[in-house]
Amino acid sequence: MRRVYLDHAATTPVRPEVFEAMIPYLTERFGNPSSIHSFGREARMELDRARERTAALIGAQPEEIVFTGGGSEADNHAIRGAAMTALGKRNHIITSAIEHHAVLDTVNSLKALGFDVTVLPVNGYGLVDPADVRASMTDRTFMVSIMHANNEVGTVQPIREIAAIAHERGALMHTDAVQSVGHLDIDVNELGVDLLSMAAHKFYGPKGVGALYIRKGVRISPLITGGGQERKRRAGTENTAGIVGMGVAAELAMAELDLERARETALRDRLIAGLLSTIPHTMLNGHPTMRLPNNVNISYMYVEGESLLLNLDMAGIAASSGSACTSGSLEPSHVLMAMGISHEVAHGSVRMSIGRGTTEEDVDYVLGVMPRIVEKLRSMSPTYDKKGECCIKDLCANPQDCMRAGGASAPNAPASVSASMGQAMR
Amino acid sequence: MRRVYLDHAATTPVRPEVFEAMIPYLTERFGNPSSIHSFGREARMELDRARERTAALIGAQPEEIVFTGGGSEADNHAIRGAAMTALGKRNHIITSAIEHHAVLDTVNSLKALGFDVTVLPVNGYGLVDPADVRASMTDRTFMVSIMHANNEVGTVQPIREIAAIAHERGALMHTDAVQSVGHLDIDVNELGVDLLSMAAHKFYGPKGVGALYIRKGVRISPLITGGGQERKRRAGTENTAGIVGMGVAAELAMAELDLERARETALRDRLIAGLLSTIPHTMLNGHPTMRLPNNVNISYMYVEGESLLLNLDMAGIAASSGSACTSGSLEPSHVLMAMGISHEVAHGSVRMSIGRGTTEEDVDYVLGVMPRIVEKLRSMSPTYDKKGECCIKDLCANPQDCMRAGGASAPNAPASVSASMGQAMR
Amino acid sequence: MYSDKVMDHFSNPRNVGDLDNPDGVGQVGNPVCGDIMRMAIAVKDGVITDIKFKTFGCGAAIATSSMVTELARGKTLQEALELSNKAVAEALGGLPPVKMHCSNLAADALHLAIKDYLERNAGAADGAGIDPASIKVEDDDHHHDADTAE
Amino acid sequence: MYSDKVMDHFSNPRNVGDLDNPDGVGQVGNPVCGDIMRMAIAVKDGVITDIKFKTFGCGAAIATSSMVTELARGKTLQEALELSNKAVAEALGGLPPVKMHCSNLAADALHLAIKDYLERNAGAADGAGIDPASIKVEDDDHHHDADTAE
Ligand SMILES: Cc1ncc(COP(=O)(O)O)c(C=O)c1O
Ligand SMILES: Cc1ncc(COP(=O)(O)O)c(C=O)c1O
Repeated sequence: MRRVYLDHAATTPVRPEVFEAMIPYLTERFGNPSSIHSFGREARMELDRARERTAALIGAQPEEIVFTGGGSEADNHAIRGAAMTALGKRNHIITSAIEHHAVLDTVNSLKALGFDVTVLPVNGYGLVDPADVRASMTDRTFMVSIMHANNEVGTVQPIREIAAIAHERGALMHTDAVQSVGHLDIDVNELGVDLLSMAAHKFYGPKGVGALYIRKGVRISPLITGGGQERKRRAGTENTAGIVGMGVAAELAMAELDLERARETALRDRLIAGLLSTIPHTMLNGHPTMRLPNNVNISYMYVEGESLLLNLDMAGIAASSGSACTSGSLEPSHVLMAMGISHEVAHGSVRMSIGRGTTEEDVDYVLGVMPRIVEKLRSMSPTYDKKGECCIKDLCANPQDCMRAGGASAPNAPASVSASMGQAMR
Repeated sequence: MRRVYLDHAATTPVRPEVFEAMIPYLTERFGNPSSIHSFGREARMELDRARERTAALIGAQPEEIVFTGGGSEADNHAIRGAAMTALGKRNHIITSAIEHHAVLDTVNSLKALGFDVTVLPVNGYGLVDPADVRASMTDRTFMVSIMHANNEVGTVQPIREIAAIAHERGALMHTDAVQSVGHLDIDVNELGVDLLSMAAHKFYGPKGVGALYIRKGVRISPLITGGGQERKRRAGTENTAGIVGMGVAAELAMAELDLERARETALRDRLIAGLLSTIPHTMLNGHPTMRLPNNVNISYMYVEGESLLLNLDMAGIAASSGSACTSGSLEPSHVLMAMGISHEVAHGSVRMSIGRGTTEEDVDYVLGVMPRIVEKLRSMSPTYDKKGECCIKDLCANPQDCMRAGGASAPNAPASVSASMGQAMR
Repeated sequence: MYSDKVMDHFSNPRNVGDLDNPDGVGQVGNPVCGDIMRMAIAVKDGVITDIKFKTFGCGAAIATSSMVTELARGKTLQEALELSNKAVAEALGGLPPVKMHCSNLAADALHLAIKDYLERNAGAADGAGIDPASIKVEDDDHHHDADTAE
Repeated sequence: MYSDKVMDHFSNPRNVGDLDNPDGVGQVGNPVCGDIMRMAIAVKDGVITDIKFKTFGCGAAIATSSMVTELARGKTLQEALELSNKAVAEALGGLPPVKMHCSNLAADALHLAIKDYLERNAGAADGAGIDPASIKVEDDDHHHDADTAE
């Protein structure tokens, strides 16, 4: 059976070049890079190169890179580290409602230590309004943490503008760029961020390794204390193989970025257009253009996401969904909720994320399979009426407008978080 | 040139079986184990097996194992997690002066949050006195954290006794078993610990992966918050390859433990006896019998550790030292200091740690090389006098006793932390 | 994640659809929580002679719906009322813990269909003396925390 | 970690030992901080004609000691006094940052040996008018924090 992996936002395969580069560090070059003997020195050398390569990918200096055990650790380090350093000085932090849980939960956990938290709303596209950031800033704000690109709907935020606002009042700017590093052109100086999180496994490196960029001169407490590794910013014997892999992945991503971004954007738009035009009662989630080159997130009314995923899986297609059913919680995706999308529509959302290995044939295969799957599930759905009538219209503010087959649906004007379903889909 | 790796306490080579088991998870089985599609499910399966294997090694249940990014993270998680949970209820923690920095620094960092810290002394062997633990316990003590086996001198602590004392007053017992897991028979129920840290790379698994054992029913805050991985106890996409490797390493360690421990103990004692008998002015650091089967830590008077290491390295032998020079700080090993060993003697300490690949020939090679190296450096040393007279005797409390060639030197009676050099070496 | 039996019923669900003139219809769930199940039954001589379902929901919701139709067909109303959600899950070889709550309500939908039938046919001999008021299902607004999953 | 030149001087140190009747001896460091360097010099006509060292310390300490003996031999006292610790490190192709402080004191030991010589031979023509009191070395009890290392 054809297998089409369209879940690159969840994780990417390790590139063969990356795996090759890791092998020596999982076999004969096993030394601890902190050791002064030859086994240690040969491990240290390539670690330094990996730091240079990772830094180069985001326009940073090597000594500004701290390797971590993944994207979540980088987020936790940035937020908790800054909070601990601010303790007794500043006590307010601003973030957004659509952050990854590694940011959102970590920010919220600061409340127990007496910090004040502002969670900004987003509009129907999932965009944070810089004016909201400015309005929330106080002289007690130690950090603004807004993600670069959203992992579910792909919306890319105006980080540069937001960073400038944060700096006006002396706050640090952190951005979770786990989804965008290696996929979008990122320069930390151009963005003006002080802290930036990344994870190797989102750009064809290994899982379990990430990095936090910490701008020269910025002091934050470590999250993991102990040995003096990473210039005392992250204790623990270095994951040499993982770090070496991340370095190679960074170098390759940088070399291929422009071409691959263009290629994926074309596939993305083909997939979006194809799905929206062949399947009625669908809408695109997220911003139509300010979006990751590989993200396709569509809601299929009247069906539930997990059922879609399972059917896709049976057809060899791997995707992911914003349905609560997938996670076992009753609340569907907090991102879609924050964008003002109703529960029932959010339940029917499926994210397909394109990658290096995705071909036009893959996209066409999906376009061939998906309409039948949706139709099959709709035919089983008590909320769907063969005549195409909306059976959940009693739940809609504006049922006539809400379903538009054959075209991207998006808000004309950004809606507030509290927007009703109708508004969000207009 | 012969290469003899005697730094297994720093890190161990990945076993070929472990590397083999990891390969699929660095190549075709790249799925995110949280994904419900087939790519995710095939990654999940082996993760569950790794959890069972890791649990079995320490007599735990699989659901009591939380995988981490290494030993330091496990230590930080145990200590900071328990502290956050105790916040507002209990505010005192007890540890020892010879802990790894991942414990010691983490415990000390709690002071900034208002916690009280007791750092217990050790005797000349590096042993914590359980009576000291009891005397320090209060009803506000939330945790006792004492390491199982010391990484520098190999001394094994009476954890079972200490855990019982901690529990008398309702405190949690944590032990850093990073050095002993896979090398000593460990059963968490026999030891009576609530939390136990381990790191795969110390028993022939990969670097960058470890685990924290959390006894069923014990609730501690996560260190890394975010996604719901590891039953919400450690957020972040799982390092599948690393975890799978750790599981295989655990299984192999368990199968071979008894035989290998006996084999290494014999090599250890051969190396200790050989070094002490052929090189004058030497002393064994740590307990002569309550010690890790692979640890040899000896002080060579009148010479400095880094010089010894570099010369050993030139002879193909990898070891490590407790000298400050190695780390770039002026204070030599806090462990040796806590044992009452003087700066000048601590500077001349070298740790050789045996492993699976170490042979009798390796030991004999070291025994052939080491006397010449020590003699060469002593001949260059202004503190050494050819006639064998102690040239730093003005620094010793009891110069006549302190240097005894040809036999293990150890304290007759445990000395207190403030013991002078003379006492510590008796 | 799902057993083979669940996947079988999910991918080839039995008895999907509506009945033209159902004797009873029951529905549980709501679109907010992501699962809606509707059962339609035909009853003759106190026995369920035909049954169809329509379900909006995850794999477990569809599989339990399909399974309950298989289990209920040919049963007397009394026997059908004794079918529990738990029994349906067991007949499927078990469900993942997170699916035991909101996605495992197919038996409830069946019971509501029987209740509907009994209410419509008050005093019918077919009722076999069952008091429709005695047929209760759990509140379908299950806003408790689901078990943790990995 | 160390340059080839450092490793060369460490593994084949030049001029190790004592002089039988040194004209001057200088020592810096102490065993507590892990580095002691002792320089012995022979002086004739204001020129260092022989020089030997003994050092307890790390690789950098031994290599800088060896290098300073090579640099000083044949130099006038005035020239030798102008040799700085930094110049010695540079002659070795640089030292790791953490080694720049306590392990890089060989020039200081040399200067103290010259001072010793001048004090012993007060008014000697060889002194070339150098006031021994003007020869100062940093306090050798360097208890500042070393630079961070990985
Ligand atoms: C006793 C002890 N605890 C903790 C650690 C930290 O483990 P890791 O370096 O894997 O984080 C080590 C080893 O480095 C150790 O020996
Ligand atoms: C935006 C974003 N932030 C953080 C993370 C966490 O990264 P990791 O799972 O590697 O810890 C992810 C992915 O899981 C992500 O997409």
